[in-house]
Amino acid sequence: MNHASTMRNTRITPDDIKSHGLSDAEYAKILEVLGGREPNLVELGIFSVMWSEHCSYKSSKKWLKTLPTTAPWVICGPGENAGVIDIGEGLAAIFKMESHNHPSFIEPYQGAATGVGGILRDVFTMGARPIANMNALRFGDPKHPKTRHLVAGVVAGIGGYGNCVGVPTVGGEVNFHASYNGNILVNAMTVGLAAKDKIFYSAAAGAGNPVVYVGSKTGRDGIHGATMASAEFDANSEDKRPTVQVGDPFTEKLLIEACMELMATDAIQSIQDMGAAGLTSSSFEMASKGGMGVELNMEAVPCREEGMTPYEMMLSESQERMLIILKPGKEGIARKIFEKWELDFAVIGHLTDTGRMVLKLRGAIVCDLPIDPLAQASPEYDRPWVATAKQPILAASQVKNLPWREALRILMGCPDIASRRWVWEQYDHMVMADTAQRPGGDAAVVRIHRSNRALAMTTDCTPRYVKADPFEGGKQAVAETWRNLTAVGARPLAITDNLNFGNPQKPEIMGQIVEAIKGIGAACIALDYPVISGNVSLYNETDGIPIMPTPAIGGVGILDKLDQMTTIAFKAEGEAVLLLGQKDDAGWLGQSLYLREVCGEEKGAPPPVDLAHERKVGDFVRGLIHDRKITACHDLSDGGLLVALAEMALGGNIGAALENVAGHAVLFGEDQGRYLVTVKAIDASAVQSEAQKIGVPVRRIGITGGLDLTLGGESASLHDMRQLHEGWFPAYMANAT
Amino acid sequence: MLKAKVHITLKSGVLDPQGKAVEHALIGLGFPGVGGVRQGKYIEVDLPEQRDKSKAKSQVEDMCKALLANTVIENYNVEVVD
Amino acid sequence: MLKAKVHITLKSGVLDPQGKAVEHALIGLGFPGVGGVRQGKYIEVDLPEQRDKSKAKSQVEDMCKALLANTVIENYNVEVVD
Amino acid sequence: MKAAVIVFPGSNCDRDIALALEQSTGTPTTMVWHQDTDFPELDLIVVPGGFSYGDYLRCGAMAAHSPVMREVKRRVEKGTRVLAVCNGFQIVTEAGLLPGVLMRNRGLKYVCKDVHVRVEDSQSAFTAKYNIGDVLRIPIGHAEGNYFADHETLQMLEAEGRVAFRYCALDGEVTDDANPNGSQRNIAGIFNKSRTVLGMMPHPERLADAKLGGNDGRALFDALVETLA
Ligand SMILES: Nc1ncnc2c1ncn2[C@@H]1O[C@H](COP(=O)(O)OP(=O)(O)O)[C@@H](O)[C@H]1O
Ligand SMILES: [Mg+2]
Repeated sequence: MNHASTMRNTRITPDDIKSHGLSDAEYAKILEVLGGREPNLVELGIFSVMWSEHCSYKSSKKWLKTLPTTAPWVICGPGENAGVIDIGEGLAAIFKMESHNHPSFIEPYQGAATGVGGILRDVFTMGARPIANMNALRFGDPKHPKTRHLVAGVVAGIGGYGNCVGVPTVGGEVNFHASYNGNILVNAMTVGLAAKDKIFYSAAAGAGNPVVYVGSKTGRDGIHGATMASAEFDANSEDKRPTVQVGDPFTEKLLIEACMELMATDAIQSIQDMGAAGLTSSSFEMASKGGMGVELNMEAVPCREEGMTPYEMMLSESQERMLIILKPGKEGIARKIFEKWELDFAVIGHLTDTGRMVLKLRGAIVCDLPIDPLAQASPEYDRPWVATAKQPILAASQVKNLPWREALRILMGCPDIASRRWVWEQYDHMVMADTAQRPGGDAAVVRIHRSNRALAMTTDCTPRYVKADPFEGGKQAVAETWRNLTAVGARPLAITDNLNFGNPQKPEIMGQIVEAIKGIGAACIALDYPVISGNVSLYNETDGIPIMPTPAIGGVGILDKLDQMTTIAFKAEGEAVLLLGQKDDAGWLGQSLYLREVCGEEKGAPPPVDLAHERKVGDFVRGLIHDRKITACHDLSDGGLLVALAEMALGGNIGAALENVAGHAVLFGEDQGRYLVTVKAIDASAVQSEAQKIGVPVRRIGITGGLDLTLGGESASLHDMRQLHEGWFPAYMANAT
Repeated sequence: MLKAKVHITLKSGVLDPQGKAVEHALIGLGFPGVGGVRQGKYIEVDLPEQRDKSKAKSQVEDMCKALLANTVIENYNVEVVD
Repeated sequence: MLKAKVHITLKSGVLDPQGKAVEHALIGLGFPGVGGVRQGKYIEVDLPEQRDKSKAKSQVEDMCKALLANTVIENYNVEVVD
Repeated sequence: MKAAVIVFPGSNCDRDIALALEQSTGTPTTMVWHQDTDFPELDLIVVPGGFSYGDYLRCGAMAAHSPVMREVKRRVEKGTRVLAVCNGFQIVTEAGLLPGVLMRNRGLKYVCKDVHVRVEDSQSAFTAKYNIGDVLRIPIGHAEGNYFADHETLQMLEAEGRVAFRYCALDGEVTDDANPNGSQRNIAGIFNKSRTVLGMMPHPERLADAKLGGNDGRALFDALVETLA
C-alpha cells in the first residue's frame, strides 16, 4: 500500500515529537518499529499514548514485577482491568484503585467525578457489579489559598458521580500537607462482586469477530490526557484547559445496567473500558493481549461533534464508553440491549489475523501499525536510584512532653485527625442497602447481597513515614490496611496499590519508588496478602517540588459471618480496656503526629514494622473477635494510644478511666502492630492469660464508664473532645467557594 | 439601581449531559423538530449602589471569574441594565 | 434555523437557597455593593425545521409547561431568534 | 399484597426497596420498566429513590412526564396505593400527585445520614403500625429534599392531617436544628387527600434490617402487607 499518498501530508517535526511527550531516543525506536518509515500524526499520537508513563509503566515496570501477586485465592492478578479474588460460595471480588490527580487539580469537580467513573468501569468491565467505592485524598496545607476550593470540588465531584450511579462510597482517607499544594492526589477505588465463573477478560480472539463501540459519543475531550498525566506541572498548567473531561454519571449508570444485561447472555468474547487514551489503548491492548490484529472504520465511531479527525477520535478521552468484541452473530441481541438503555451502539470494525492495527477513514488507510512490535518495543527503563538516607531514631527524652490533656486537645482537632464526617456525609454510603459498617470506623463493611457474609475494605498510607524511610513506610501502609481489616473482624485477602510519586528521572525519587515497592512486597509476603491490581502516578511535582511519596494501599478482606463484625465504639460501662501488641515502654515519637502537630517538627525515623509481630497480634485479635470475646476494637495509628481511645469513647459516648500508662511517648507514640480492645470485665483475665500464653503483649489499661477520659488525676470531657473532633472540618470548609 | 444579567454556558466542545437528557425527554414527549438543547445558568445580581454601567459590568465580570462561572469549562456573558 | 432562548426563574416569594448562597459568597469574597442575587436556568433549544417564529415561540412555551419549568415555583420566558 | 417497583433510567434504590418489600411479603416484588404501561392489577406501586434521568433539569421532572406515570395516575384514581421515596417523592410532586416541590437543601449539599422523624399520623395503610408521636431513626440521602409549598397549601395539609412525618430531635421535638434540609414546617413526608399516596424523603428501606444497624423502617412495609393483603 502507498503510505505516502494515503496516510500523510505533513512530516513529523521535532516539535510534534516533543509535544507528544516523546524523547528523541523514543522517536528513534518508533522509526525502528516502522522499519524506517516515518509515522504520520495519527500513528505518532498512538505511539505517544501507548508509550506514555501512564500506559506503559516504563519507569516502574521493572520494580512492579517484583511484587507478590499470587495466592491460592487469587483468580487474576495485575495486568487486567482489575484484580480478581475468590471469596468462596461461587463468588469473586474484583477491585482496583486508580488516580485522577492531575485532572482533579485542574478542575476538581470534574476531575474527581471522572476518576470515580473510570475506576467503576475498570471493575464492571470484568463482569462485576460495583458494590462499594472508596477514595484516598491528599490536599495541600489547609492554609494554602487553593486548598479549600479543591477540597470542596473534589468531594462534591466524588459524591456527584458516585451518588448518581448508585454505588455507595463507604470509606477512604484525607490528609493535608504542604507538599501537595500544587499536586493534590485523588485516588479512587471500586470493589465489585461477580460470579466466579462469569469473569470477563480483555484479550481479543476470533478473526472476523465484530468490534463494537458502546456508551457515549466521542467528543474532543481530554485529548492528550494520558500524556498530561505523565508530565510534570508548571505554572502554565492551568491553561491546559480544553483537555478537561466532563463526567455523565447518568450515562454510566445506564452503561452498568446495559453491560450487566449483556453479560448475562453469551454474546461477549472480550470487553474493555475506554480509559486513559480511550479508543487507542482499549483496541490496542485487546488486540495485543490476544495476539490479534484489528481493523477499524473511523467513520463508524459515534461522534459528538462535526468534523472530528481520526487523530482526535483515537486520542479522545470522552467518558462512559466501552469496547466489546462480540461472538459471531451476536450483534442483534447486543444492539437491542443498548438501544433499550438508550446508549450508542456501533460496529466499528473487526478483528484480523494480521497482527496489525489498521484504521480506515472511508476506505483510505490512515494508520497501519504492527501491534506486537510496538508493544514489545515499549520502553522500559532501569532508572538510576539512590536510597533515602536513614534518619536518626528519636528518643522520647528529645521530644517536648506536654500534659496529655493539652496534647490530646490539639491532636483531636488537627486537620489529619479531625472527623471526616463533613466529607462522607456528602457521599451516599447507604445505597444498595448492604452497608453494615459505615464510614468512621477502621474499615467499611458491606454485606454480600442476600447472604450473611460481608466484605471489609479500607485504604491507608502514612506519607510522612514513607518519606522518612520508604521501605518501612511501604511496609507500614500495607500493614495498616491489614490491621484495619482485622480490627473489624475480617480476614485480609489482597490489596490494590496506587503508587503516587514525583519525577522518576530524579534518582532520589526513583529511590523512593524502588524502596517503597520493596517494602510493600515484604509486607505482602509476610502477611499472605498479595497485590492483585494497582496504578502508578508519577511526575507529581510542581516547579520541581515533589509530593511526599504516597503509595496508597487499598485492602479487602472477608467476614464469613456478618454478626462477628466489631466496631470501634465502646459498648457498655464497666468493661476492661486492653492494649494488645505494645512491646515495650519506649514509645515511638519519630515522625509521629504528636511531633508534627504538638511540637511543630517533622523528623526522626518512622516506627519500624515488625511483620511477624504484626501477624501474631492481628491473628490473635481476629481470633478473639470470632470467639466473640471482644466488644470493641480499634487499631492504633495516627496519634497513637490516646487518640484511638478517644475515638472509641466518642463512638459510644462512654468515657474511660485509665491506669498503667503514662508519658507522652506511650500515650502518643505510633508504635506499630497494636490494638485497643474492650472486653467484658469477667472475660478480662482469661483474655489476658490467653495472650500471654502465645506471647502477645497485653496490658490492662483501664475501664470504661462516665463521660470523661481520666488519667493521673486529670480528665478530659467527651463533650469537649467531640467539639474539637467534629468541629474542625465544618469550620474550615464554612467559607469554601 | 443597576442589575446585571449573567448568562453562563458551557464552552463549545464540552459535554453537556443535562442538555442531552432534556433533548431526549422533549423528543420522548412528542415535540417534533427539536434539535440540540443546551442548558446553562442565568444569574441576576442587583447592584443597588452602582450608577456606572461600565464599572458595573467589569465588576460582575470579576465575579464571574472568581465565583459565578467555572472558567475551565464555562463561558460567561454579562449585560447590565437599569 | 430558529433557536429559542428560554429563561427560567423562580417566582417571587419562593425561597432561592442557591441565589442566597451565591450572594453570601460574593460578599465573603469582598465584592462591595452586592444586593440580591437570584439564580435561574438558561436553556437553548434548536429548532432546525421551524421557519415561523411565532409558531416556534408557542411550541417552546408548551415545552416549558410540559417539562422545562415547574410552574408551581418557576416563571419562564421564551425568545426566538434566527 | 401485590406490589411493583417502577424502574426509571437512573433509579438506583429500586432493588433495595424491592428487597425490603420481599422481607415483609415473602414473595418477589415485580419490577416495572418505565416504558411498560400495561402492568397487572396491583395493591401497591413504589416509585423508588435514585437519580432518574440523572436528576438533570430538575429532580424527578423527566420521570414525572414518562408514559408510566400517566398510568400510575390512573391507578391512583382507582385507589391503588403509591409509596414514593426520595427521588420518588420528587417525581410524584412533579407529576402533580402530591402538592409542593422539593427544592435544593438549604445547605446546598447532598446529605447522607440518619435523621429522626416524628410520626404524625397512624391512620394510613403506610403508618398503621406506628403510633402518633413515635420517633423513628431513618436515613436520608438527597441534595433536594427541602419541601416547599405556598401558604394555603401548607395550611390545607395541616388542616387535613396530611403531614405524615416531620424531622425532629431524638426526643421528638420539632426543632430547626433537627431539620436537615430546610423543609417548611420540618416536613419529611406527606399524603394525598385520600391518604393513598405517601411521599417521603427518608429511606425506610435502608433501615429495615437489624443487621445493618436498625429496623425502624420495617414497620412501614409490614403495615402495608397487613392492610393490603
Ligand atoms: N475521603 C473519605 N471518604 C469516605 N470516608 C472517609 C474518607 N476519609 C476518611 N474516611 C473515613 O473516616 C474514618 C477515619 O479515617 P482514618 O483516620 O484514615 O482511619 P484509620 O486511621 O483507621 O485508617 C474511616 O472510616 C474512613 O473510611
Ligand atoms: Mg484504623
